[in-house]
Amino acid sequence: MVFLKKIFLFIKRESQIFFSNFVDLCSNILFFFLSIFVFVFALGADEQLLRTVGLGIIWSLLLLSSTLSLRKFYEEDFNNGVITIIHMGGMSYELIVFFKIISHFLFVQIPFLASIPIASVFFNLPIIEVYNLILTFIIGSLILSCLGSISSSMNLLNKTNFSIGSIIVLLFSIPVIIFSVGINNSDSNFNNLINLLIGIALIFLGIAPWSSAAFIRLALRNK
Amino acid sequence: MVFLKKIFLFIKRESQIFFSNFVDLCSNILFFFLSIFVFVFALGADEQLLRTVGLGIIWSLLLLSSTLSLRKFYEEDFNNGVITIIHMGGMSYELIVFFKIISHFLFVQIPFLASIPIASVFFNLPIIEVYNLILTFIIGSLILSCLGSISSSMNLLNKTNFSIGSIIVLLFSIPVIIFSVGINNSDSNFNNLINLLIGIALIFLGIAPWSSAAFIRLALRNK
Amino acid sequence: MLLINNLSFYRNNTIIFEDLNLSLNNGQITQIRGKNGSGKTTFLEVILNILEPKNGDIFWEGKNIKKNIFNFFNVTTFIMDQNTSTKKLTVLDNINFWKGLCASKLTNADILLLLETFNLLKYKNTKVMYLSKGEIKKLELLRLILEQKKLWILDEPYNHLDNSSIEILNQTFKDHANKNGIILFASHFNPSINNLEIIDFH
Amino acid sequence: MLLINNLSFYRNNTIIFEDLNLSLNNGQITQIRGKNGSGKTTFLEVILNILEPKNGDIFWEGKNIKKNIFNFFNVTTFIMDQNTSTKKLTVLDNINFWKGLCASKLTNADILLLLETFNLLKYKNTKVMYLSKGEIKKLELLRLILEQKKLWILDEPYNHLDNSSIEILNQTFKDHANKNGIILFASHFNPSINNLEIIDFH
Amino acid sequence: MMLNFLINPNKFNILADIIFKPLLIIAFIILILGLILVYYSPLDYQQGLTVKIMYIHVPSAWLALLTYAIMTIYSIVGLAFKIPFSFIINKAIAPIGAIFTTLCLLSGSLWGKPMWGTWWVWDARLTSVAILLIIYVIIIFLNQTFESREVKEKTVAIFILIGSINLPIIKFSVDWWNTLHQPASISKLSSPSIDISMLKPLLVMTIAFSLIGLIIAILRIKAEILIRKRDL
Ligand code: HEM
Ligand SMILES: Nc1ncnc2c1ncn2[C@@H]1O[C@H](COP(=O)(O)OP(=O)(O)OP(=O)(O)O)[C@@H](O)[C@H]1O
Ligand SMILES: Nc1ncnc2c1ncn2[C@@H]1O[C@H](COP(=O)(O)OP(=O)(O)OP(=O)(O)O)[C@@H](O)[C@H]1O
Ligand SMILES: [Mg+2]
Ligand SMILES: [Mg+2]
Repeated sequence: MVFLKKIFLFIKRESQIFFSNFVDLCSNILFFFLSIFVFVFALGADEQLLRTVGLGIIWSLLLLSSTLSLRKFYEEDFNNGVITIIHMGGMSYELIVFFKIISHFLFVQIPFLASIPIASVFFNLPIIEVYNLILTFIIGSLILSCLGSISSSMNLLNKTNFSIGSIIVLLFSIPVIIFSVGINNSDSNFNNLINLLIGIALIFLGIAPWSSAAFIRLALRNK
Repeated sequence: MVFLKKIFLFIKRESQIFFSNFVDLCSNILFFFLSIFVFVFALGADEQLLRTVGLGIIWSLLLLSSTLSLRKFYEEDFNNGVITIIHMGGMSYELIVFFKIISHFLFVQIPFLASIPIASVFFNLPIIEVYNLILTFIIGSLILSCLGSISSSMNLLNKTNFSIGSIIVLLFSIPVIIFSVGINNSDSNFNNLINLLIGIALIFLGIAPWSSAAFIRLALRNK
Repeated sequence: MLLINNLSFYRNNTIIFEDLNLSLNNGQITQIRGKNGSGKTTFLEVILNILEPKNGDIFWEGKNIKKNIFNFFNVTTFIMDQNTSTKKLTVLDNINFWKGLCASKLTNADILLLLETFNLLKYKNTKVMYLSKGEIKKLELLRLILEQKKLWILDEPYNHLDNSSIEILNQTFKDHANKNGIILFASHFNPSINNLEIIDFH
Repeated sequence: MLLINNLSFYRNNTIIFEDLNLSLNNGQITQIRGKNGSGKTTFLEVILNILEPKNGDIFWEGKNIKKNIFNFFNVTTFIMDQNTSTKKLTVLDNINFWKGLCASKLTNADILLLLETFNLLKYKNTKVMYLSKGEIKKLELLRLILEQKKLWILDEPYNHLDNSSIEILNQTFKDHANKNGIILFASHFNPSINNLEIIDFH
Repeated sequence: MMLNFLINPNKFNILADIIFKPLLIIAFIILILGLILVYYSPLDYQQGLTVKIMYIHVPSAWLALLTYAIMTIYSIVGLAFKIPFSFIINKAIAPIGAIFTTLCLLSGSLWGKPMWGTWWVWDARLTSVAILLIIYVIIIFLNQTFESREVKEKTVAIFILIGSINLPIIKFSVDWWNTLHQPASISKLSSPSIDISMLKPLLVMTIAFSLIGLIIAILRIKAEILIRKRDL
């Protein structure tokens, strides 16, 4: 019971930080839309072309926009020692990471869902693709949150700008992208791919807490 | 003389920070290449399609990758008071911002140039487009550095996550993208567009120091 | 009782301290003094298992703390030189978070009284980022009383505090020691506490 | 001579200080004391024009500093409670940067000597992020001597310092006062300096 | 000074109290008049009934631009001469501009469906208007974000100034790029190339829209003044 209460408290604090400024939530979404604009202009406004590349662009931009919000996953809590305090309160680093991921998923990724249908209008995507997009994004964004956790905990290790974290997110998200976009190919098996995505998500939900916790421990030791 | 020496020192310090970890420099470029991969996978590897969208993608990804490096433009120097010290050393905030922009341009943007030809190979771009890309990127990245300065100084103001800065960068880089990509349209006037780009760069070189300095002053006052 | 046995720590092959033996009994207040860079902060972090000692062991109530580190954490409050309060949340939000984290039994009235004694009551709904350095430090020190643990480990607790707060802190230390608590802190300050044991880092 | 005339400052409509008058003569060392949150840091920042006063004026050698703020900065060293050293650069890199910024005339030998007295010589090629808190503070205080300005303004200079460094700092203050320098600092510490003027913030 | 009410909240309040009721009546009359004129205006031989969207589209487009222009001027005034009233006005009228921009976008895409066959094309005019909307939204956000009033007001003012680069782009985008969108035919300085029978209702509607905007603006500015007085 006490333990559950601690977890609840942790998530509550996360939500307080996220919601302490509602505008924060919107900014990522705004960023996403603007980057769509950028792409459309860069590609030229050929309607046929846009429809072909639309899904790919939306997915990759969802990815890039959430990389932006990932950078500060642990930074602040790490720098001012809150992570140590929470740990000493009785949560192992693995658990902290796990709930950090869950709250990131809830408070940052899920709000993105709302923006997907609107974005699809810009590209005149067919309704079935939009539906697939939303479905894959729910699973994919969980994977992204895991990757984000790994990457930003890795970024704690060096006090320089080196954004190795973002690079890792990109690297590992390539398969996610392939499967998620591939789901719309008529000749691919929908259920198989969804199962594959869920599988990847589960794997990362296992790997992320373990590896992030290891990185955090290392970082604490070399602060 | 003393004044010139101070400026030289300032730029030297910037370069020391940038080069203190050479890997830093490479990471942005790596990020750029990886995001190209992401896009290629998201779009599917249809060669004809890739050639059509190549230029646009390269430009927009250059833009997004440099947004990543822009976030810490002033943050550290501001948080530990170095900006105040430099200011008290006799440089107005406007000058500090100006040279910050210049050094960002020199140490972060210029190295990107090297990656452009390589990236073009991925998309089989014709040589004339690569040439245009490099030319427009030199001017465009100066504009991006200015935008980055504005945005990150704005980010100093609120202690929340709201990444209004990145949004501003994207917002104002849309015209840059339009002109830079438009230069390859056969029916557009090359010289006109280049002049327009240079014009925008000059406008922002004027606006950025003024507005960034105003933001920094405001931020100091409300730290 | 905290027992430290032959503790050594090296950082990048340079020795920070070596073969350190120390025992802290119940009701004892111990101050670590020493020159800058002599390894006081490092020592505290080693005790708390944030840094790993090269060799040596630490025993709490006769048990090696490594066996079950959470049992040890369960009786320990650590106040670092940093401020662990979340800058974007208000004073009360922070307190409630800490309170929940250690399952503290203090009532709200107690907490308001605590804030009152530390002169922080008027800031209870202010975000921490708008407080002065000393006020943030005092908020941090509230955790000592909030968490109701037996072992207190503090790094430079006297920094930033004004005279009356120093008085209050001293009194808090003494009260805790009278209740059989154990206090270990590193500081350059010379507090007026009787029976203060002083360890000198070379 | 620094003259402060009827200075008032408000933060979000709450008064921090009001109608403050003060004059600092050459050779005078002044300490600001006061409770936490009484506005000491704020006061120093107002003097340095980082914060804008609601009303009142500050005169340096008879001239309003607002007229030409850089003339005033030219004679002032400000050491904040923060550490302005760049964490990613080495101690010597930092020193060289500061030296250039204030066009200091100290030779390299002088600087090595300085580092020696502050016990920092062995770290001269270490990145600042690997130093202990007190060592970083001492590095920061080096700026006092490096910049060779007349007016020194410091916020909590004694925090983190060990006893011998406090001695050195006191000596430095006295030497500077003897050379007609002016020192204004905010601290809760009680340094052993004769002729110390103390201003109490209510 | 006659125009003091433009920079002095007290004078503004006095004047606003005097003119508010008459303004309300006049706006109502002109709006009715405009609607009648629109009803009897001729149909376009190509566009049919949909041409009547123009009487909403064009006034709201103009007012969206006008509102931003006013905000730009007030930002300059506010930053250069430190006149707080300009910040009050900026804050008050930003949502009005946002509403007009939204109206312009909505009516435009409603019009676009029958005319061009899609709701949305990536044409320079349309996109720059969408960017205008985003800028308005950011301004409204910014007004909500900061806790310190000084920071808020100055940031918004500086941001408005930077964003004003967008205005000429909107205005001249149809000349600079060959686009789907109608080039200027009414607002051409020399001689409007539109039939007088369509020009008349359009102008009347524009006046009606401006008056409605003005009325909302007065209400909002008065509320802002009150809020600011309470804070002080
Ligand atoms: C979402 C889509 C649209 C947007 C954002 C938009 C935006 C604008 C703007 C900003 C103006 C004012 C420009 C100025 O004063 O020079 C304007 C004027 C005008 N628009 Fe649109 N428009 C849209 C769609 C359309 C469509 C579909 C039509 C009809 C085919 C149309 C016809 C006009 C006309 C006739 C004018 C008046 C031009 C003049 O004489 O100045 N617009 N529009
Ligand atoms: N950025 C800020 N925004 C709003 N209020 C602030 C801010 N910084 C400080 N304050 C408030 O202003 C008052 C004075 O703060 P200041 O930092 O000057 O105190 P101080 O005398 O230096 O205290 P200390 O001894 O704790 O350092 C405090 O009540 C504090 O809460
Ligand atoms: N992250 C680090 N990496 C490498 N060396 C470090 C690191 N942190 C501290 N050191 C070195 O370890 C030694 C001990 O540092 P520590 O912080 O424990 O000193 P301290 O006794 O707390 O000093 P102070 O009184 O200044 O706080 C110092 O010589 C310091 O240079
Ligand atoms: Mg220490
Ligand atoms: Mg202070």
